[in-house]
Amino acid sequence: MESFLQQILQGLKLGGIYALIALGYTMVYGVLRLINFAHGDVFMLGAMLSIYFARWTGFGNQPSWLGLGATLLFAMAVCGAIGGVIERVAYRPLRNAPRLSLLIAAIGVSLLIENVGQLRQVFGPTPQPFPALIQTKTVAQWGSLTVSNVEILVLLVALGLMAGLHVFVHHTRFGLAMRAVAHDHQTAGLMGIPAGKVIFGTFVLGSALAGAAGVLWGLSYPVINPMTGFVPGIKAFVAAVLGGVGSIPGALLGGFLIGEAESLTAFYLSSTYKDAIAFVILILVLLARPTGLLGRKEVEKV
Amino acid sequence: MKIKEMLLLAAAGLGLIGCGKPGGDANTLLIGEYVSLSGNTATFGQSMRNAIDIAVDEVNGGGGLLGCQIKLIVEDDQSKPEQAVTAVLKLIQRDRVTAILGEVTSSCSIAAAPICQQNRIPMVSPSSTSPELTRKGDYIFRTCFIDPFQGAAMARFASQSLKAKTAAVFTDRKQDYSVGLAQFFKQTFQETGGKIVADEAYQSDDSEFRPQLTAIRAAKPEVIFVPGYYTQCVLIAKQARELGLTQPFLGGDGWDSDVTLKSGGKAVEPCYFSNHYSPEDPRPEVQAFVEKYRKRFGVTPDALAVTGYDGAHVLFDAIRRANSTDGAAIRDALAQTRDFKGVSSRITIDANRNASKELVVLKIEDGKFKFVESVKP
Amino acid sequence: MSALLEIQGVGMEFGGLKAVEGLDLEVAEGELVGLIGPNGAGKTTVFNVITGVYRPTRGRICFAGERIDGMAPHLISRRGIARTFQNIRLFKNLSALDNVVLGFNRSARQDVLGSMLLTAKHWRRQAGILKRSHELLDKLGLGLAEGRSSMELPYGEQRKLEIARALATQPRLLLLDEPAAGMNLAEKRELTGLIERLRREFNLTILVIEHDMKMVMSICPRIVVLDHGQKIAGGTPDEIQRHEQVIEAYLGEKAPSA
Amino acid sequence: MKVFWQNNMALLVVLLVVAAAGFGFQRHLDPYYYKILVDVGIAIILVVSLNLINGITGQFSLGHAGFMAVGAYASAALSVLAAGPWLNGLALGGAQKMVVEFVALGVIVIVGGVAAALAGFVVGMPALRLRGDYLAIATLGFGEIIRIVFQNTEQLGGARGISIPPPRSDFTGVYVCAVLCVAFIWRLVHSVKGKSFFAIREDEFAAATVGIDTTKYKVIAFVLGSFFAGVAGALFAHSATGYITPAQFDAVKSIELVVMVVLGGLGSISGSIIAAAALTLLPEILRGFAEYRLVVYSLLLVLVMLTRPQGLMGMKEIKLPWHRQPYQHKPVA
Repeated sequence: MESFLQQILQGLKLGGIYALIALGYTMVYGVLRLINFAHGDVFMLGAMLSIYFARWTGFGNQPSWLGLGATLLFAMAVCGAIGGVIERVAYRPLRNAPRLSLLIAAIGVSLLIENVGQLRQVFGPTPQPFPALIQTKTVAQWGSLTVSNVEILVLLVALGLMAGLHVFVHHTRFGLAMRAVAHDHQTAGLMGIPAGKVIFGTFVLGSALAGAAGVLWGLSYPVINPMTGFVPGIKAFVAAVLGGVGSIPGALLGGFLIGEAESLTAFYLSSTYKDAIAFVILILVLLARPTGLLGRKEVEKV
Repeated sequence: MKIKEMLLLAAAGLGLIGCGKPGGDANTLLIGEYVSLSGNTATFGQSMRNAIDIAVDEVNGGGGLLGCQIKLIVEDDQSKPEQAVTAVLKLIQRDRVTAILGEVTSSCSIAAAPICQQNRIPMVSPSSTSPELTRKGDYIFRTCFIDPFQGAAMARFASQSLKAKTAAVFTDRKQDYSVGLAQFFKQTFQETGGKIVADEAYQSDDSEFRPQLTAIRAAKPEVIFVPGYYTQCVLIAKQARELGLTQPFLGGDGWDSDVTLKSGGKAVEPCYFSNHYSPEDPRPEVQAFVEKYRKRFGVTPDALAVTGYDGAHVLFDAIRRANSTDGAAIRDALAQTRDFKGVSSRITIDANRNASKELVVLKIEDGKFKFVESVKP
Repeated sequence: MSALLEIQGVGMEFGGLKAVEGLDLEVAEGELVGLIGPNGAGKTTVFNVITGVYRPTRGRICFAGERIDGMAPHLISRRGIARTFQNIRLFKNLSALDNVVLGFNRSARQDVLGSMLLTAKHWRRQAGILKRSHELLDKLGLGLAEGRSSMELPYGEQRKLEIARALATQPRLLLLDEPAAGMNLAEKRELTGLIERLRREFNLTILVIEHDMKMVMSICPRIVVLDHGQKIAGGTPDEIQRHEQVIEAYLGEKAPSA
Repeated sequence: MKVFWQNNMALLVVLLVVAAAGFGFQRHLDPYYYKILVDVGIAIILVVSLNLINGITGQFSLGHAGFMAVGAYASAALSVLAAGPWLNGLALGGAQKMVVEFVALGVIVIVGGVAAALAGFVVGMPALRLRGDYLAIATLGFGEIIRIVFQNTEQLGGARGISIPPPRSDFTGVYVCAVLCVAFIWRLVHSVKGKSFFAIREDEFAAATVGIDTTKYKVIAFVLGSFFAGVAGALFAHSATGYITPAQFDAVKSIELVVMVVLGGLGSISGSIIAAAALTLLPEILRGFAEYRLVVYSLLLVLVMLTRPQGLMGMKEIKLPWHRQPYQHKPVA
């Protein structure tokens, strides 16, 4: 029972980070129908640049809440800016191009970030330690079940940001515009909503969340290299699709499900086939619900 | 019309590749190096490349080799075996190198080895530990020990020095290196009367290891053998300590890196791992190299740097003894390498073209790698 | 001899919304029937149910004595029902000829291997289909357009091409969904003539949805009126024009454009 | 019969030219260029076959490397267990050896293709119910599952990879397969019935209402695409080095192939050929940039997409002058 709870807890933490990354995928997908492959790399930049920030400001040497907060804000700001630049430079010119061309541009940007990052003059390929912005402590223990403050923190920050996003999307003018654009590009345009600005804003917002996820990732898995973004990026993408791409609660659900699936299969079924089993589950879910768990069924207009 | 354009394009493409001038002039000796400068194992490739750069500078500073300056030509293989083949073909066919150094990972080395063999160009891999490699032919050498030796040595260390009766094994199923070490560790450990109580696995790209570690915790092993690369080992150690696992870790040379100490902190203690050398070793050649490397690159050389450095020097030494740039002559000289004084240890090339050399067991303690014992081949 | 198409008590619901309710409709072989009604009356849904896009929530549909409700669209097409779409759905990046060739798909019973090896048999079949496609295009006056991609064609020709594609499947029953939408008067007149001609030449039974009342009244001997998913009237143009409920239904929306 | 020969004459001539060129290249071409040419050939098979699925039929598959892996491992198993020892036992020499090895390679390649086609069928039947990005994720998943299974199959070497005995896939072997792959897929999709593949991409529903069994065609595209992926895998496994590991067939490889398809132009077979060649050659051409090589590569990729969003060829094809047209359009007046 304790092991079971332990796995659930791990799954929640991992799932929370996946969900934060998946939100960026799903929001961008909503407004642009684009799988933004570079999203995982923006996430990596969030973690990587935080290392340099903490080193430069000295927050890395002395664990403090201030340092953590400042780093988190820094990562969100910087990643938001990066996301905005990527949208302007690489995606906007392709607004009316076929969807798959946009996808390839995204893959190109992703490769570019990874390859530039691996240069000796930039980050270099060697993994870098993520500073201990807060001291890891066990805050609760029941038998063999341990809960650390990092786990609680990651979960709280992830949930907090998601709640914030929810409020933002449902109670601000920008959020309304975002939903309108996601619902129907052209009609939104006709109603005087500046689709271009909304898409730009969505990128900034999604990338900022990826930046935050990067910091949380760094706190939990404190070794970062330029390739760090690829696998969590793919997993979050899978989570977004599983939940129903385009749906914000779906990204949340998908993120937690992938986290739990990984955690529980590794423990109960087989660590050798863990990823294979996770994918089998995913495929079975998709076959039962071909548009993801909370995805809107697109009714064919005839 | 369109076809003409296409052909022109293709011709231009091939012409561009054709720019490289084959061969070197009379005063340079061309040595090829293929290594992963990009892709998943770039961090390992970088270490090897750095160290080989030092070795080449040393030789060139000391008057060169056979009266020539060594010119090193480095090609990237993106950590992909099929690209390693292309890189080696380019080195041999376009650049006409005399001999080849590389690769870090066994899969890339094994893929490229037949090319060297066919072209009768000696190849020295500094750090590919899969037994398969040197079976590819008599031009293929390595200057590191192989998986069976390392795995078995750690198993014996566990049962004899640590008196462990039970062990858990945590393997990286995606890495041939890790799978190889795990297999020989398990075999030897069981032969010496030990018991493997947990056998778990992960993949190189993973970051979350707690589920498997929880399973290992339940099996209550006395030691945990983690034959992976430092990129994951650090995370594994940290998460294990968080889960309250206090057992010592055992590992292979993949643990050796500044990253392990910097990122691992207290979590990686105690850990015993097999390695090629100890940075504490007072021998002057060790200290000279460590200092040179630190000065130039700012970090302590890791296992791949040391093996890279030794591999390069073993090759240069063989060329000197062969007194020729002929492939067969260098091959024979390489095969006759006896008691070469390397940084790692004395290196002797055995009949199977593998290095017979000492292995050291290091312990991580107080943020440092401490020498524990050495194991003779 | 029973009717070619029999619709009995068909209902179609989308999550509580009743698009079509308890519809009965019979179309006899050789008939030309008009289906009219205000926007949102469920006319296109009827077409979708007949062609297998949706499986009706209740009721049954028989075609030539065989039940077809719930059958896959391509199987229904092969039994002899073809259609056009309200918003033209041609294969945009394919040439006009290819669009028609695809209609002949069913008759080309060749295998994958034959086309890869270009066997003589395959080559002959292919030539046969091409010949018939050329002829069909000529018949609809599209002969000169065949090499152009269908999205480059003028609007009126796209409409005709869609009909040509439907005819290529050699249907017994043709469903036309607002064939005159967006056409000018001259084009409409031409279309009217074309429908009449094709009906005779191909021995067709036709069910047509059309908003242009004048046109419907002039070509359809029998008209069925739908409103809110239910059939509210049926009869000759004269009867329909006088039917109170019909006038009411249309006044609720807008006066019929006649 | 006469028509059959007329139709296939050009193809036969091309195959003979390929064989002759292969013979010549093996003796006189720099092995480095030779290897790159062979790589290009394998890439052509992979990209053209993926284009059949992704570009022509419009089904977004991200699992092509998985089917390549099935072909590679099935052929490897055959070679290691049966073909290799048998050829070794024959102890042939000279021309005889060449012919026997060529035939053996043919058999091995077909086995690889059939194994992958079977896998494609098993995967395709359920997965093709999914659309768009959902299908992409499902195929990505299948690809990864296949890789993980091979990674854990010790009999096939597991993560440590497997060495494969001759026969070797040389220029002739690879290009015979590439020419046949291109010819077959071209003929299929440009035949009367094969237009159905394009129709499904353009408008799946309209296609069904003109009587096209869309499921059947999607499965045919998937199975045939997988078959050629398997052929490419078998050729890859038997290339000069004769050594494969499961890690070579990961998701990154699948993504690489999708990039080539889109870059060439969705639906354009000649575009796929150009893109396969260009993106295989590019990293070699860029060797002069040393460690900046892949930076330049990814930069070029983004720039090409920005300047040519339709891909290099869009939907257009380069038609060979001697191409025998099954289609005769009347000239536009």
